[in-house]
Amino acid sequence: MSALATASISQEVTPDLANKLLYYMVMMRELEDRIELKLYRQGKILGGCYTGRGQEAIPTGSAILSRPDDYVCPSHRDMAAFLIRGMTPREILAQYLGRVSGPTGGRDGNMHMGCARRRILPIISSIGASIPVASGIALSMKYRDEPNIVFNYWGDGATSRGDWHEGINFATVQKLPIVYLCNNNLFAYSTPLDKQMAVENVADRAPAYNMPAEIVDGNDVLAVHAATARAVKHARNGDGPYLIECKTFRIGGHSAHDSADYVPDGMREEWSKKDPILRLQKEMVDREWASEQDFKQLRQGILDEISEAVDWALEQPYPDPATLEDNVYEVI
Amino acid sequence: MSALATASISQEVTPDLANKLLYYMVMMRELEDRIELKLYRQGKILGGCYTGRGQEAIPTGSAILSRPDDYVCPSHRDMAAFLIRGMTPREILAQYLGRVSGPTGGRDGNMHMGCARRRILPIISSIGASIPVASGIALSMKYRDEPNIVFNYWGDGATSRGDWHEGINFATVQKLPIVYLCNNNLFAYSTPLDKQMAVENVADRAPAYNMPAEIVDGNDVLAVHAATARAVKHARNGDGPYLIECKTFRIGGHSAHDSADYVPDGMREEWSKKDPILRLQKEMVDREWASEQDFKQLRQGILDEISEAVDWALEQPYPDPATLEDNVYEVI
Amino acid sequence: MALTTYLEAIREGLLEEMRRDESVFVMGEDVGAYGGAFKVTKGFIEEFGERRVIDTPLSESAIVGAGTGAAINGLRPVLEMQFADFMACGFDQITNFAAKCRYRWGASVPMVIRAPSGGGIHGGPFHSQNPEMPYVHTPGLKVVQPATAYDAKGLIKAAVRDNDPVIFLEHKNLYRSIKEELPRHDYVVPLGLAAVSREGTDLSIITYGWMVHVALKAAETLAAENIDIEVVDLRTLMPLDRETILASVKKTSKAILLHEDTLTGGLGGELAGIISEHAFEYLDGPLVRIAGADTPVPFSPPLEEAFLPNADKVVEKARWLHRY
Amino acid sequence: MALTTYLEAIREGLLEEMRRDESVFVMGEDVGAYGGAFKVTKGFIEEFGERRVIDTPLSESAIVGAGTGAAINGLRPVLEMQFADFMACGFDQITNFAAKCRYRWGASVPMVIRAPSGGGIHGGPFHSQNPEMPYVHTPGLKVVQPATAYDAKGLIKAAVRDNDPVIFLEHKNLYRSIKEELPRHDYVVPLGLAAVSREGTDLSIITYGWMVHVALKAAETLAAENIDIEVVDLRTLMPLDRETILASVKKTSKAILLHEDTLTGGLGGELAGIISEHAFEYLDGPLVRIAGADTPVPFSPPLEEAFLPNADKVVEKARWLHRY
Ligand SMILES: Cc1ncc(C[n+]2csc(CCOP(=O)(O)OP(=O)(O)O)c2C)c(N)n1
Ligand SMILES: Cc1ncc(C[n+]2csc(CCOP(=O)(O)OP(=O)(O)O)c2C)c(N)n1
Ligand SMILES: [Mg+2]
Ligand SMILES: [Mg+2]
Repeated sequence: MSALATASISQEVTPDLANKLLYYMVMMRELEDRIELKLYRQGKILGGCYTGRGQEAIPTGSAILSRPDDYVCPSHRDMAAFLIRGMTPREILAQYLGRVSGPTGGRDGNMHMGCARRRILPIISSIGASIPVASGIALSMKYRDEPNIVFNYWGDGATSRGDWHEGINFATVQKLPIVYLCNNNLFAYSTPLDKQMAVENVADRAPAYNMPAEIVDGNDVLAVHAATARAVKHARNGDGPYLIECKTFRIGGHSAHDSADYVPDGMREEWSKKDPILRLQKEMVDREWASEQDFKQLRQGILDEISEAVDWALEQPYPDPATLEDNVYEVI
Repeated sequence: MSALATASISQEVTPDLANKLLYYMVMMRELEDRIELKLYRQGKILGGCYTGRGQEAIPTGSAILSRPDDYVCPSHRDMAAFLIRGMTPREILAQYLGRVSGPTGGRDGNMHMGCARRRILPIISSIGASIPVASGIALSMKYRDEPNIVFNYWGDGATSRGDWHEGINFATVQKLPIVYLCNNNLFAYSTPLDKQMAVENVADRAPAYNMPAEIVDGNDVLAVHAATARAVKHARNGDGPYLIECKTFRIGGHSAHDSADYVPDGMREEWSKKDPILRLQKEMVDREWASEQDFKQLRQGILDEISEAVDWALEQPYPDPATLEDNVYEVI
Repeated sequence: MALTTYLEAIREGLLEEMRRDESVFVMGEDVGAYGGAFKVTKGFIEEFGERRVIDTPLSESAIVGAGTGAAINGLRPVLEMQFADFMACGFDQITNFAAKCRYRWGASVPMVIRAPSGGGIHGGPFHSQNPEMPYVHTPGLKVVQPATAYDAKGLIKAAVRDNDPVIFLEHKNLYRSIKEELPRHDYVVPLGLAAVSREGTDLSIITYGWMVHVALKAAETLAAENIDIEVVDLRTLMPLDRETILASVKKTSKAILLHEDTLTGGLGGELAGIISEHAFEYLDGPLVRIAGADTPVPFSPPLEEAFLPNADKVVEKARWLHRY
Repeated sequence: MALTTYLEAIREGLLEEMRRDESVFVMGEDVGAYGGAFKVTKGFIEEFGERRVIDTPLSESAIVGAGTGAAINGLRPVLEMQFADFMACGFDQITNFAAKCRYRWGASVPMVIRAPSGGGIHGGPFHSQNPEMPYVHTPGLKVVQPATAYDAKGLIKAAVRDNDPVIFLEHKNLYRSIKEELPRHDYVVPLGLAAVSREGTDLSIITYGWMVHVALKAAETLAAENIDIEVVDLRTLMPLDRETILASVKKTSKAILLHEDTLTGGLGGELAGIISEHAFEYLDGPLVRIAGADTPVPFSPPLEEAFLPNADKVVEKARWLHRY
């Protein structure tokens, strides 16, 4: 299934679009579940392990609108963005398993992946650092007078970094073609929003840069999609950056080892009811575009795809230690 | 003349207050003129040389409201703040001349001075760096439950630094007692405002932090004074930071060697008409509080004071090179 | 009696200092209810409240800058960087401001920046680095890295009491992997003093942090071959304890300079500079540096293993140098 | 023929590269109408327009981050830091992102960060520093500092054409104080090659930047005393030209490692590490480091003079080492 072919998508929701969105959300969910709840717990995945459980609507509803020549700069909650840009479950699993066949060839781990060919910026671990970089990518597009744009994803915590401010200020002064997707999941690790900022919404910061912004229900993939379509139009039109704040919640812990005891009682349960996948499915059923049976089938197909990919990835070789010092420089 | 004694000043403008404000503005003007137009040009002052010509109203109208236990964190345009906090022309000249009797003992030069005893933060050359530091000073006041506040000065250019954002975000989240004084002189070195930010006013950024802000005519010392009084009340009351944006213009170049050819034709002339010293004098004459003769006398007294201070400073010894490695650490 | 881990030792040291001195407080990302990413400040907020245990926004530069401001004005902040790698985000505040306060205007900055550093935990390029050198190289800063639980507690207490800014590097790989019985009484380990972790006569290995344990392991292997290794644990990287370093090299006449940090521009060079200038006449062989490879720290286990120094690599070089 | 200053040489090199390659552009604070704080890009905006000569907000981290982003996507940015001291504000972007791109995901970052560095101009603690070491110590970065106008032009052109991030340190004190006749043809000075600025047989001084001139001056004084000094100008600090360094030391058997940057953790240590490991058998005397004092760079002339290495200090140590 090639998502990028849908880039010139109409803004209307069609059964076809809904199916695509559902596919990527379910793939993200199941892939991350396999990674965190199976492979990580089995000790097959080492180091950190982050998922975007409950936030699948954000990367899905937005990245689906990217064109092949656009650039996507995801955060560590945006697995679907990688998938939509063409990164395969095989490659992603190889990355998590530290195999040579992953997008970083085992040099980096977990979500810290990217791919130049598919125009995916690898995640920069220093939170907020992608924002100036996204500005530079957008600058290069403007420099060459290309119609391309950048999708830049980050969380509520990232907004506190100096880089966030510098990057957005630079982009707004230069009127660069960027769509910002904020996943405001109310926490940065254990830090709740009111210890992160004195305003209620990240979008409240947009006027400080003379940048349009809107707030959407981040668990409603169709709402994210519609807002992104508006933002893309704005950015591609040369009108500068546009911010979409997606209100959501991180259903899992910050990472696999975090039990998230700091989350107030009932909050997870409350938000679990707003599951973006169930929500889209309900919408599809209501519109009579699909049935529970279809969803089961879809899920089963995805589980099979993942199982096959896991088998493949587990057979991939580790990088050869003799290559340790390769590619630090082009020539030295 | 002790400015800090006036710290419990009423907000009403009295002849006494007007005289004090005038004194500091004229002292700043004449002292900086002596430094830049005489000593620097004579080659007696080495390195950089910055002045706040035309911006005297900002540090004067505000710092005059500081109490002895408040902390003042000036920028390189705020000579009057140093004077008001009790730093003498002698010491300041010794600083510029690299003598041991200056506040940094010759270790640092020009406006990069400060004084722990008088609670003046020395200027940190990295523009914007004082903002997180001011937060920390304010935090220590809140920590000890003291009624003191911090006055933090910076320019329009500083607002682009990540530190500016991080510092203000920290202060607003923690509701720290800080009065921010922005001197928006429309340029940062040669960079005009529209290449610095996509908004018209620095104050447009305050809502992004849920911080009150007002814009004042930065060339009107009484307006600066009145706004600062409101801000001080707010901060001392425990209501958190408050921003005053002072619109002004840098009459000189960025530093002594800059002829500022990039300033659009007529702009300097236009702003010169708004000279804050002449403006206060006119107000005082209108109110029949003083005459031209008084102003001449005041200026002459100041010139004498400066001449005496220059003579004194020129006779001060340079630091002993044998002390080079002293005081890098307390003990090592 | 109970054994205390390296992590617990730091925690206890901090707790004791906070109880002793009301001006000590901790600040950083997730240090409050969560107790810090590695749980070093677990339980602190319950004992000291939000006033003395401050959860900050995700802003390393603000944390360092505000810490410095508070220190200037009489407090003793202990700042936590979630990973040492992200100290880079507060680099200007640390090196251009905090480090220079005393020199420029005589202001004390009694501040500690705690930072979990080092590899061996599959953290990859952003969670494994050893960032000591820029700070060792900045006049005005002190830099510490304990290798044992005893030193971890004694050094954190000394760092908190010191009146200069101290970068306190905690090795993540030691946090829970080593423990020992600690004295019950209040003790400090003074900054600036190295320790001889193992006495020997044939060859000195000068090192710090995790690598002390690697050196000791190598020394055991070599002891079986009748090569008698002395291991010097620097403990404080700035100021270096030249006396102990030079005394060891003058005794053994051969030295391996070992660190996990990358080779080029690492501390091994500084040690070589000191030794080759001040113990030249005593040297019976080249100064041998063993260090992390000159690459980012890779994630995948075979690569990370190849990146890191280990006992085998040390043994091999030590044999060569001993034969020299 | 006209003489070209060090500053003009950089300017000409940049101009030529911008004319040659449409993907090269400059970006930084005040680089446009103003032509940069030191006027290196004077006239550029008139020739290339705002598209290729970008005045940025006062945001070093954004400048570096955006530069890296543009480089990843096919451009060749040349970034100006107004003073090298403020590179510290973009430290995370440089060391944690730009440096690691090729290693992590094979992306080229053909970017140059130009930074006026060094003292001797009464700039004080914030406008005089020599910040090379953290970058020398970061795998993935190259670091360059020319000492002559010829090299300044040849190296900036090589740096612009290089496909890795290059930190290009320009010595402020050389900008207008040295000049020479330059070739008319297009030439580059390859990165990674040192130059022997003066051949000699008795003692090597290994140095770079302004200190090359200090070494040459000392060498002249010493020549009158029949001490024949070889001066090696490193030109590129990362990667170091080990071959030229070791060849010189093997020839003269004695070496002074000289730099303006502060001593502890400075490049002298790295050089000592290389030499004491790889030329041990050739050494007839201690490796002597001469460097800036371990203090912030002070402003007042007598202090700054005491801080800086100079020819007298070099002569004195060289005499001692020669007698050794
Ligand atoms: C500069 C920096 N500081 C700290 C960290 C450690 N860290 C990783 S993710 C994270 C929280 C991020 O919060 P947010 O931006 O809201 O994203 P979320 O994880 O909630 O999606 C922290 C503190 C980091 N990666 N980078
Ligand atoms: C981080 C940093 N970058 C660059 C500089 C060089 N510099 C000194 S003052 C200045 C302009 C400051 O502008 P603004 O904040 O508006 O203050 P103004 O001088 O106009 O009062 C610049 C770019 C610096 N000191 N620090
Ligand atoms: Mg979040
Ligand atoms: Mg300004």
